[in-house]
Amino acid sequence: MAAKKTTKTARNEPPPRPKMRPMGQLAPIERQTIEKIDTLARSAVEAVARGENPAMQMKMRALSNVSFNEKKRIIELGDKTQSREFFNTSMARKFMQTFLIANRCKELVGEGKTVSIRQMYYLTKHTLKGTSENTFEGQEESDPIIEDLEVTIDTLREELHLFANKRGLVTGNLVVNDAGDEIDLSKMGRGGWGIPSICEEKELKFVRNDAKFILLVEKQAVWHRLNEDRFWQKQNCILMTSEGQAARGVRRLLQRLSGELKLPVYCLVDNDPWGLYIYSVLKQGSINLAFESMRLAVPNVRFIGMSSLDYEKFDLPSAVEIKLSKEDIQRAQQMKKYPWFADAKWQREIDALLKNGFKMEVDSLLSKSIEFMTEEYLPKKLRDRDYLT
Amino acid sequence: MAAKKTTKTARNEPPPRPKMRPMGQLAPIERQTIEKIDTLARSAVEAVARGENPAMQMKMRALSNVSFNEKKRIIELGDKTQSREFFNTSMARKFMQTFLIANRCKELVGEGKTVSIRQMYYLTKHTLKGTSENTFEGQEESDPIIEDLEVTIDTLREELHLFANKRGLVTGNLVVNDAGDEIDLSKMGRGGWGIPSICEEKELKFVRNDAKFILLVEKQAVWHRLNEDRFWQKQNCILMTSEGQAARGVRRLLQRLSGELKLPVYCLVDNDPWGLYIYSVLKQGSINLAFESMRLAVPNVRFIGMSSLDYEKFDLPSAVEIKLSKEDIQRAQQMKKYPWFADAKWQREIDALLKNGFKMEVDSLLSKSIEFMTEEYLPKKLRDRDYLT
Amino acid sequence: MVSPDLLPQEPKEAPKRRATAEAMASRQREISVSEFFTKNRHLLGFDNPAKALLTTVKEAVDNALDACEEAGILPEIVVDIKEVGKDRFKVIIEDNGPGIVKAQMAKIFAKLLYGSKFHRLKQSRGQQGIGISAAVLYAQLTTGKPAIITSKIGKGRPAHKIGLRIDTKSNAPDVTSDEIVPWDKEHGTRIELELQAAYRGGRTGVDSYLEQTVVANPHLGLIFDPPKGEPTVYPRASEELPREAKEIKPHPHGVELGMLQMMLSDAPDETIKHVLTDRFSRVSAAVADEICVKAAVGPKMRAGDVHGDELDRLHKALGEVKVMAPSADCVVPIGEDLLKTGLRRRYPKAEFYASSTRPPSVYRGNPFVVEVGLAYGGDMPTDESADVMRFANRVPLQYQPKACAISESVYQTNWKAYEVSQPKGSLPVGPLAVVVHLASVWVPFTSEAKEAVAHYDDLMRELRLAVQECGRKLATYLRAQHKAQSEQKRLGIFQRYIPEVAEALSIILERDKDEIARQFQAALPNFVRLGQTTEGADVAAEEAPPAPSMLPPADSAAPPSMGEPPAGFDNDVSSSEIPAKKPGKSKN
Amino acid sequence: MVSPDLLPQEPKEAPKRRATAEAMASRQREISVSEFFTKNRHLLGFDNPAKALLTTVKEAVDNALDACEEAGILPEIVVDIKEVGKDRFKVIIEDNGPGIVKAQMAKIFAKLLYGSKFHRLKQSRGQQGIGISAAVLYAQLTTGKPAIITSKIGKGRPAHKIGLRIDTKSNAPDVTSDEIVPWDKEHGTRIELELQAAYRGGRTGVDSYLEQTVVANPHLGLIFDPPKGEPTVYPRASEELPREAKEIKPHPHGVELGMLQMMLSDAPDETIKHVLTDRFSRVSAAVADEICVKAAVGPKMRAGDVHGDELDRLHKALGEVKVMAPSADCVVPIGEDLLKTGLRRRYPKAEFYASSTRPPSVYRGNPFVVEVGLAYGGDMPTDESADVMRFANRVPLQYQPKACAISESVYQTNWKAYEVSQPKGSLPVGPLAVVVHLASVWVPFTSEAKEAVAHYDDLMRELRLAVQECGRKLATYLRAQHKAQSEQKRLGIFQRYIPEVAEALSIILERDKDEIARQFQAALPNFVRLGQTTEGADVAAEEAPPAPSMLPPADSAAPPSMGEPPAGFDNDVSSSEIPAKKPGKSKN
Repeated sequence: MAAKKTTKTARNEPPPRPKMRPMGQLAPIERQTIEKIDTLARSAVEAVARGENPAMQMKMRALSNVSFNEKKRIIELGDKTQSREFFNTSMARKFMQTFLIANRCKELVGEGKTVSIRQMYYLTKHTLKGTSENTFEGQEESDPIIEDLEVTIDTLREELHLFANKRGLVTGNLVVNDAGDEIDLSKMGRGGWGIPSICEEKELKFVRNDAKFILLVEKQAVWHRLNEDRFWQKQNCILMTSEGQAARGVRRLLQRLSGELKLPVYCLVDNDPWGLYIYSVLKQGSINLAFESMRLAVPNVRFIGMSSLDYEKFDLPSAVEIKLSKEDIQRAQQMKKYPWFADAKWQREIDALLKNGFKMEVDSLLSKSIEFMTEEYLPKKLRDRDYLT
Repeated sequence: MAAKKTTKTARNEPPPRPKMRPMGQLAPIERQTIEKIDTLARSAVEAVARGENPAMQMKMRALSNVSFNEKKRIIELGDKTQSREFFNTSMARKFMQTFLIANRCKELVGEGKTVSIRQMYYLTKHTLKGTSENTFEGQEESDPIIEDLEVTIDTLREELHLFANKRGLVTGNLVVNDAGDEIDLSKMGRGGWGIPSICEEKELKFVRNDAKFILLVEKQAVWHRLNEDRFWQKQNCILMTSEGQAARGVRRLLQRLSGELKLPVYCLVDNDPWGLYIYSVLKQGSINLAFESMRLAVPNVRFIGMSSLDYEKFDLPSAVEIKLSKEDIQRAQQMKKYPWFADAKWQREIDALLKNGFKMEVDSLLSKSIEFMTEEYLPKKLRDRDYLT
Repeated sequence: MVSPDLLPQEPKEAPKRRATAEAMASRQREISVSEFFTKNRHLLGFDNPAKALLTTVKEAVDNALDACEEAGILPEIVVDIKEVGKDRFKVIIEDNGPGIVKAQMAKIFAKLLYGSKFHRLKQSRGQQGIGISAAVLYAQLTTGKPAIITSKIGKGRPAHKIGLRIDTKSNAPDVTSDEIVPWDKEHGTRIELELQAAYRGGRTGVDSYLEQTVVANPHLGLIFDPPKGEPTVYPRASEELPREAKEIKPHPHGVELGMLQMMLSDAPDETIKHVLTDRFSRVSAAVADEICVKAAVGPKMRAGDVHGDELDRLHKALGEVKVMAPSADCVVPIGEDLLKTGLRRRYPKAEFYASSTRPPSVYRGNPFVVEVGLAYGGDMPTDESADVMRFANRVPLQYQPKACAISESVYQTNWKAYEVSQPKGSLPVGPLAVVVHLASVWVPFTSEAKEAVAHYDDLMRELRLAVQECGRKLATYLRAQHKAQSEQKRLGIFQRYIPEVAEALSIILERDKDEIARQFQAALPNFVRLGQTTEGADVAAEEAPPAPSMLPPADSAAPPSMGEPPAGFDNDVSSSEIPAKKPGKSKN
Repeated sequence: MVSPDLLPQEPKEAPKRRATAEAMASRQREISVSEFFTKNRHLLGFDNPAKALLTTVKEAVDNALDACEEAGILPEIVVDIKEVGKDRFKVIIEDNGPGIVKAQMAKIFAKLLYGSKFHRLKQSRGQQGIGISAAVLYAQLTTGKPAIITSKIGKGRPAHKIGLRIDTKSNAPDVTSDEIVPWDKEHGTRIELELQAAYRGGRTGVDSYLEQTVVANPHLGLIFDPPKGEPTVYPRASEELPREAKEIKPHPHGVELGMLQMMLSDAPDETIKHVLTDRFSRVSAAVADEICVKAAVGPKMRAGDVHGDELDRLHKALGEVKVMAPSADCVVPIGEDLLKTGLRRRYPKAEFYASSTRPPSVYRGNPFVVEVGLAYGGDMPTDESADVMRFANRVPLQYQPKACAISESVYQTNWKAYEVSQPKGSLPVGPLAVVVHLASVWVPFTSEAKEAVAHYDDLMRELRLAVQECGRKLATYLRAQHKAQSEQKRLGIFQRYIPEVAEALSIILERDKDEIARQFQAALPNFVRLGQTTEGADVAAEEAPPAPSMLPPADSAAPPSMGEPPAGFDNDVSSSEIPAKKPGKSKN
């Protein structure tokens, strides 16, 4: 093994120069991103040429620099910045890593390719010459550097041509064009269209819309039930599932649909603190992606259920009850303190959960009957405008 | 709460009779399933009318009744059966549960609806009159009963109109018709079509195929990379991802594509014991779903990579290495003993993994270059017929 | 041995000599045993204020019990503890024992190393002749107060009340007051001490000591008046005094070399053979000859001439020769009935009591008896570990349960076989109290602090067998209980599920639900013995004796074979017997 | 008190009386202290064969050290242990002490409770006058062999060699042989014992005891010849005898009531005032008057008349009156230099040694001194917990480390502040040995088994301060080490990353890679002091004394403020400072 390793190390030649498309062929947003990277690099080279310590400024992503903007109703980063210098023992490695990533991102944009953040890790990982040290020792080292680059040059991850694993399906009365293919989301059978990781305008365009609203359900099985019952057809809507906590693609797509097509968005999650959390992240963003809330949050999303009050309202059988765990209770109590749940109607909702002492899954609506959710629960909620925001 | 509970219990009235479609409107397979359920029920009622102990026979799903069929090259159940009686204290509850599920399955088939196994749990859960005992105390109680029913009346879960969560995406030169919608899988943009949980002939039909083979990749990000590079177009194939261990829908779809369209299937997984396991389940089924191998296994699936030998063959940099964990090593050593890996070529493959002392992810092929996988690795492998079966 | 030459040379400049051997010799002097224990009171169980209180009560109560039993009197004891100041307690223990003759009173209570039990080989509670006078010493040391002793030896005799201090320099009693007082008691002794102490509850407290003492001494009537709260009265539960333990001579097995040497030098002019037959138990003339042959010493050799190798050989031969075990009448068990009586007194609300006394057995020449009692059910908590009480010669062992063979015999027993739940390797959990008593002239403790019994094979076997015997009695009782309930339960199960099954079948088959339910009800009597009531199951639970041949091998910790499960229970091959090995990451 | 009437009535049929009080009185007899300890040898540290061996060696070595120091002789001791049979060992300890005059030899070694140290208040190792004769008794009991003692008190004087046994019935020596032998030693004593024992290694073994003794006694030359393997020679590391400890009188604070009572009754005809000034230390006439006023007793009262409440009040007043602490010359620390010398002997390959001796302090009237030494680096394991040695009056404490205030002072110290890693709440981990010595006339042990030191505030504070003082010395040394290495390391980091950065930048900007790299290299000297070599960092690590005012508050367990980090280190706000609260189920 040892002998083999040596051979391998010698192989780590610098990668070939990227096959860039000519700048003219690039979309404006792509040109912008490349220019931002170039500027960052140029400023480093110029500083060092003057004998100065090359440095880059970036907004701090620490909890202390995150706050809820009451006016915009999103969670966003504050103005505190930090400096990353090369000639500083505790920063040199990260400085180096930032430019390895920046270099590869420029290449991706230039070539018009996208990779996952894990693939980016492999793209930039190699062994430093003459040492056993790697440029990155694990993806947990490269992921934060990607986020650093995003805040440093103020770009979205998607604009750097990076994606996280996608998740989520959509059907409904909408026709889109994605990467040149025209796709009629009302003709997706039972499978639905997989929501891409990157839902920027450049690739994904809305061709024709007949839907009046969007229904996002947390759970795939619930989506399946609704899709099978052609709920989107009967109610004339777009039906999405986030399959759990919403991935960036789902969030961005929702934001665009809500903004560009002026469609109201309804969200159906389990009646538990986790469901409230999923709704909350959709609505005002999350603490650790605070720097991207502007591009991901959907502040006017409506919480249609399941509400703790539904138990009485819909006369649900006791078989739907799942006892709250100690953790659930703690979590709900924490949530009561969140500024975005300060409103009396939200306080009443969370108090009802705690008072019930149990949580409920959307699936449990089936204990009334197979069609109950499709034919009674949702239509009544929509008719009565029975939702929270 | 106590007062409320009492009210709730009183509400547990028997559900309304199902709105069955007339038998004439049912597909033959649906009629068959309903007849099987009726026969099971009838035999119980007749036995008890004679004063006998009503009983049902089912194949044992215990490990001791599972074996590898060398000829068919699948894992299958043996012939040992067990009897489930009503008048037996330790079986009465399960006997009761089996008929609760059977009843609801007949309803689903009759109405032409499908539900998830969790939804089935809620459909059949209620509190026994005058007690605090529920018909099912948790999904862990209802899931095995569903499997019991499958083996008892020899049906597939899908034929009972039950689905597990779906997973998996597909694109490529294939047109299908699903639930009446015609879907061109070569026009899916970057999103792909979500593979339904249930891929039986009744719902999903193959309309037109131009592809020459199927490539199934374990990882979604790899599928994305290949889809973005239009690999399926260049190579004229169908491109699928199982997003991890393959769900039933993916397995059934693969089996049908392979059988009905006579297409070879290639499988690309990470180079580690888990990857081998994913391949192995695709190929000959798993121990705990042994009773369904006939309908799910794809015995002629080809293992195209990543092979431990690829490290030398493709001159990969050392940065791709991830040290094998103790668990990996134990697992690989176990796998060497599986009868379906007894062949010398498989032994060599697993030995190479152990000798390397490291595993590799498919993503790590990007450390050569972004396009390496699309333009060099896979084309060369396909050209050289460099695969294992 | 290495020569000291290896050490470096003497330093050039030797340090100044300070004291000479002569000067140092002049400072040597004798130390009295009281002075010694004053400085080292922890050696006698007075480590800290809490333990000091326990030790004081224990010494007095054990002495009172021993005295009563020796005199053949059913003991009645009053223990009274009053808090008289910060960290100060007055302890009064009064018994109805034979009393102490005036001339001995001072020495017994105020001279360390004085007593009647030290030189005898006999099962008794006290041994040392030091405990109670150590308590007097401790009281004096911490409060300066003399002990007050009152004693009367019979009807019409005077009751003497004396104040006592110990002159520590001479280890002699100092009588500070002496009077005759009226006492309506026929006979008895009362001791009052004032000491610095702390009153604590829990396993190692005075309450626990007394509660347990009452279990192992059903013939004891006890009143306990604690510092706070109401007095507890334990009326006598048995009118029967324990049989008097016989005093025995040392047994040849297990005698130490130094002991043998002393026995020989005590009778220097006798022959070896005579010493062996006269001063050991179970050594006949023939056995003595055999010993001498093995040791290659002449049987007529003068005992006083045995030294060096001869002594070694003689010691070795004594350990190897085959001799009968000593007579078991030196050991006095509590007995099965009285053990249950004791348990009833401690756990009056339990629903079941059982006990087992094993036949006498021998460990290294020492006869011993193990007995086990248990109480089950009633108001005992169902979700806590069983209460285990350990006794050696009727004295509770309160410390070091983890290191003790007795505890081990309880948690090594497979209680699941006796229908009691038990976490792996732990005590059983349930409404259960277990008493284990080991009676022996010589109890093998792990350390000589006498807190835990050592793990010797012979002993462990008997302990295990006794626990198992008692466990089986419990199992028989519990199974009879279960069986009586089981037919009723079977009926309940079927009746609960019939409506559900009937409804499902009726919907599937589109037939009348009530008709199907009726058919199920009609079939029911074919499978449940409805006629048999559950009340008749009268099992004399405590009586079911297993044939001795059914005992499991002593060395095996495995549960005894319990035979077939009782009729009326079904065996089902679990239909959800899925292999444990699941594929991992994803579950469909 | 509850009346015994509450007890049930006497049974109709009273049990047969067995023995009367008179009969029982006739069996009472005195027990000799030797008989008592024969039966209860665990009380003296002879619980089991392994501990018996340790106790035997310890008693002999401690006695030899005390005798040498009292006589002003630099001790040379040979310890020789031979295995002479199954579980049988011969133990020989020979010293060069002052010897013992012939007349005292027998009593010192073969009479329990006889000695010179018991009645004195003076810092010494032995105290009881019982240890060595207990060893003789144990040897005799287990092997029957007499002890052989050889002693010579000076040049030209005869060396007496006697065989000794103890007559346990009378606790008197029995001389079995007596001869004059040639001995080339000028003076000294040698004891040979044969006993049943077990030889064990580890923390509580003889090896460990001797290794530690050598650390705390640098003036001791020791040869240890173990049963197996080569002898170990510890040459004397210091030619300096410890200062002789002064004997003191009891201090008024902390005297027990019983002790006071005895002191008064020892001089019944003197006045209270006279007893106070004459028999206590630091009690002047004025202080004595103050005590009497506080106690409301006349200073001229006869000591013999003080009883009851007066005694109580006097005792209380003694504890409350303000008096000077006793003179510190009764306490003899090892001293900073000698402590390091001792450590060097035990850990000759360590790279750094430090020590701190605190000034004397007072606990409940008892002066004490804490000192701490440490050795770091070299061949000590880097991934194990530090070796902690605890000493009280130069005697190693080998049992109960967890319960000991000394261990606690070590693990409560924040060693991370001193550049040594430390798992939370544990001992530091690294190539480190820590010695803590507590010297006092009266060491407050947790139990009187003298195994662990109690957690008193005054003591804990001094212990912590001493450990911290020593820790800071280590930190200063380690930081100097780190600093010397750091500039070199900085340079290495930058040079390693420049090619990578240059390549990335060159591709992004499509410029020449080598040119960019050259510019980085050119800028490098502006940020690294390349000229400064790492060798010059000569820090006298052991000398850096913190100003006393910098000490952290004694009660705080927080690390001392260490000031700013050394120059050359950068502080970075971690750029990956993501909040710990992650959203849970899914991660994008």
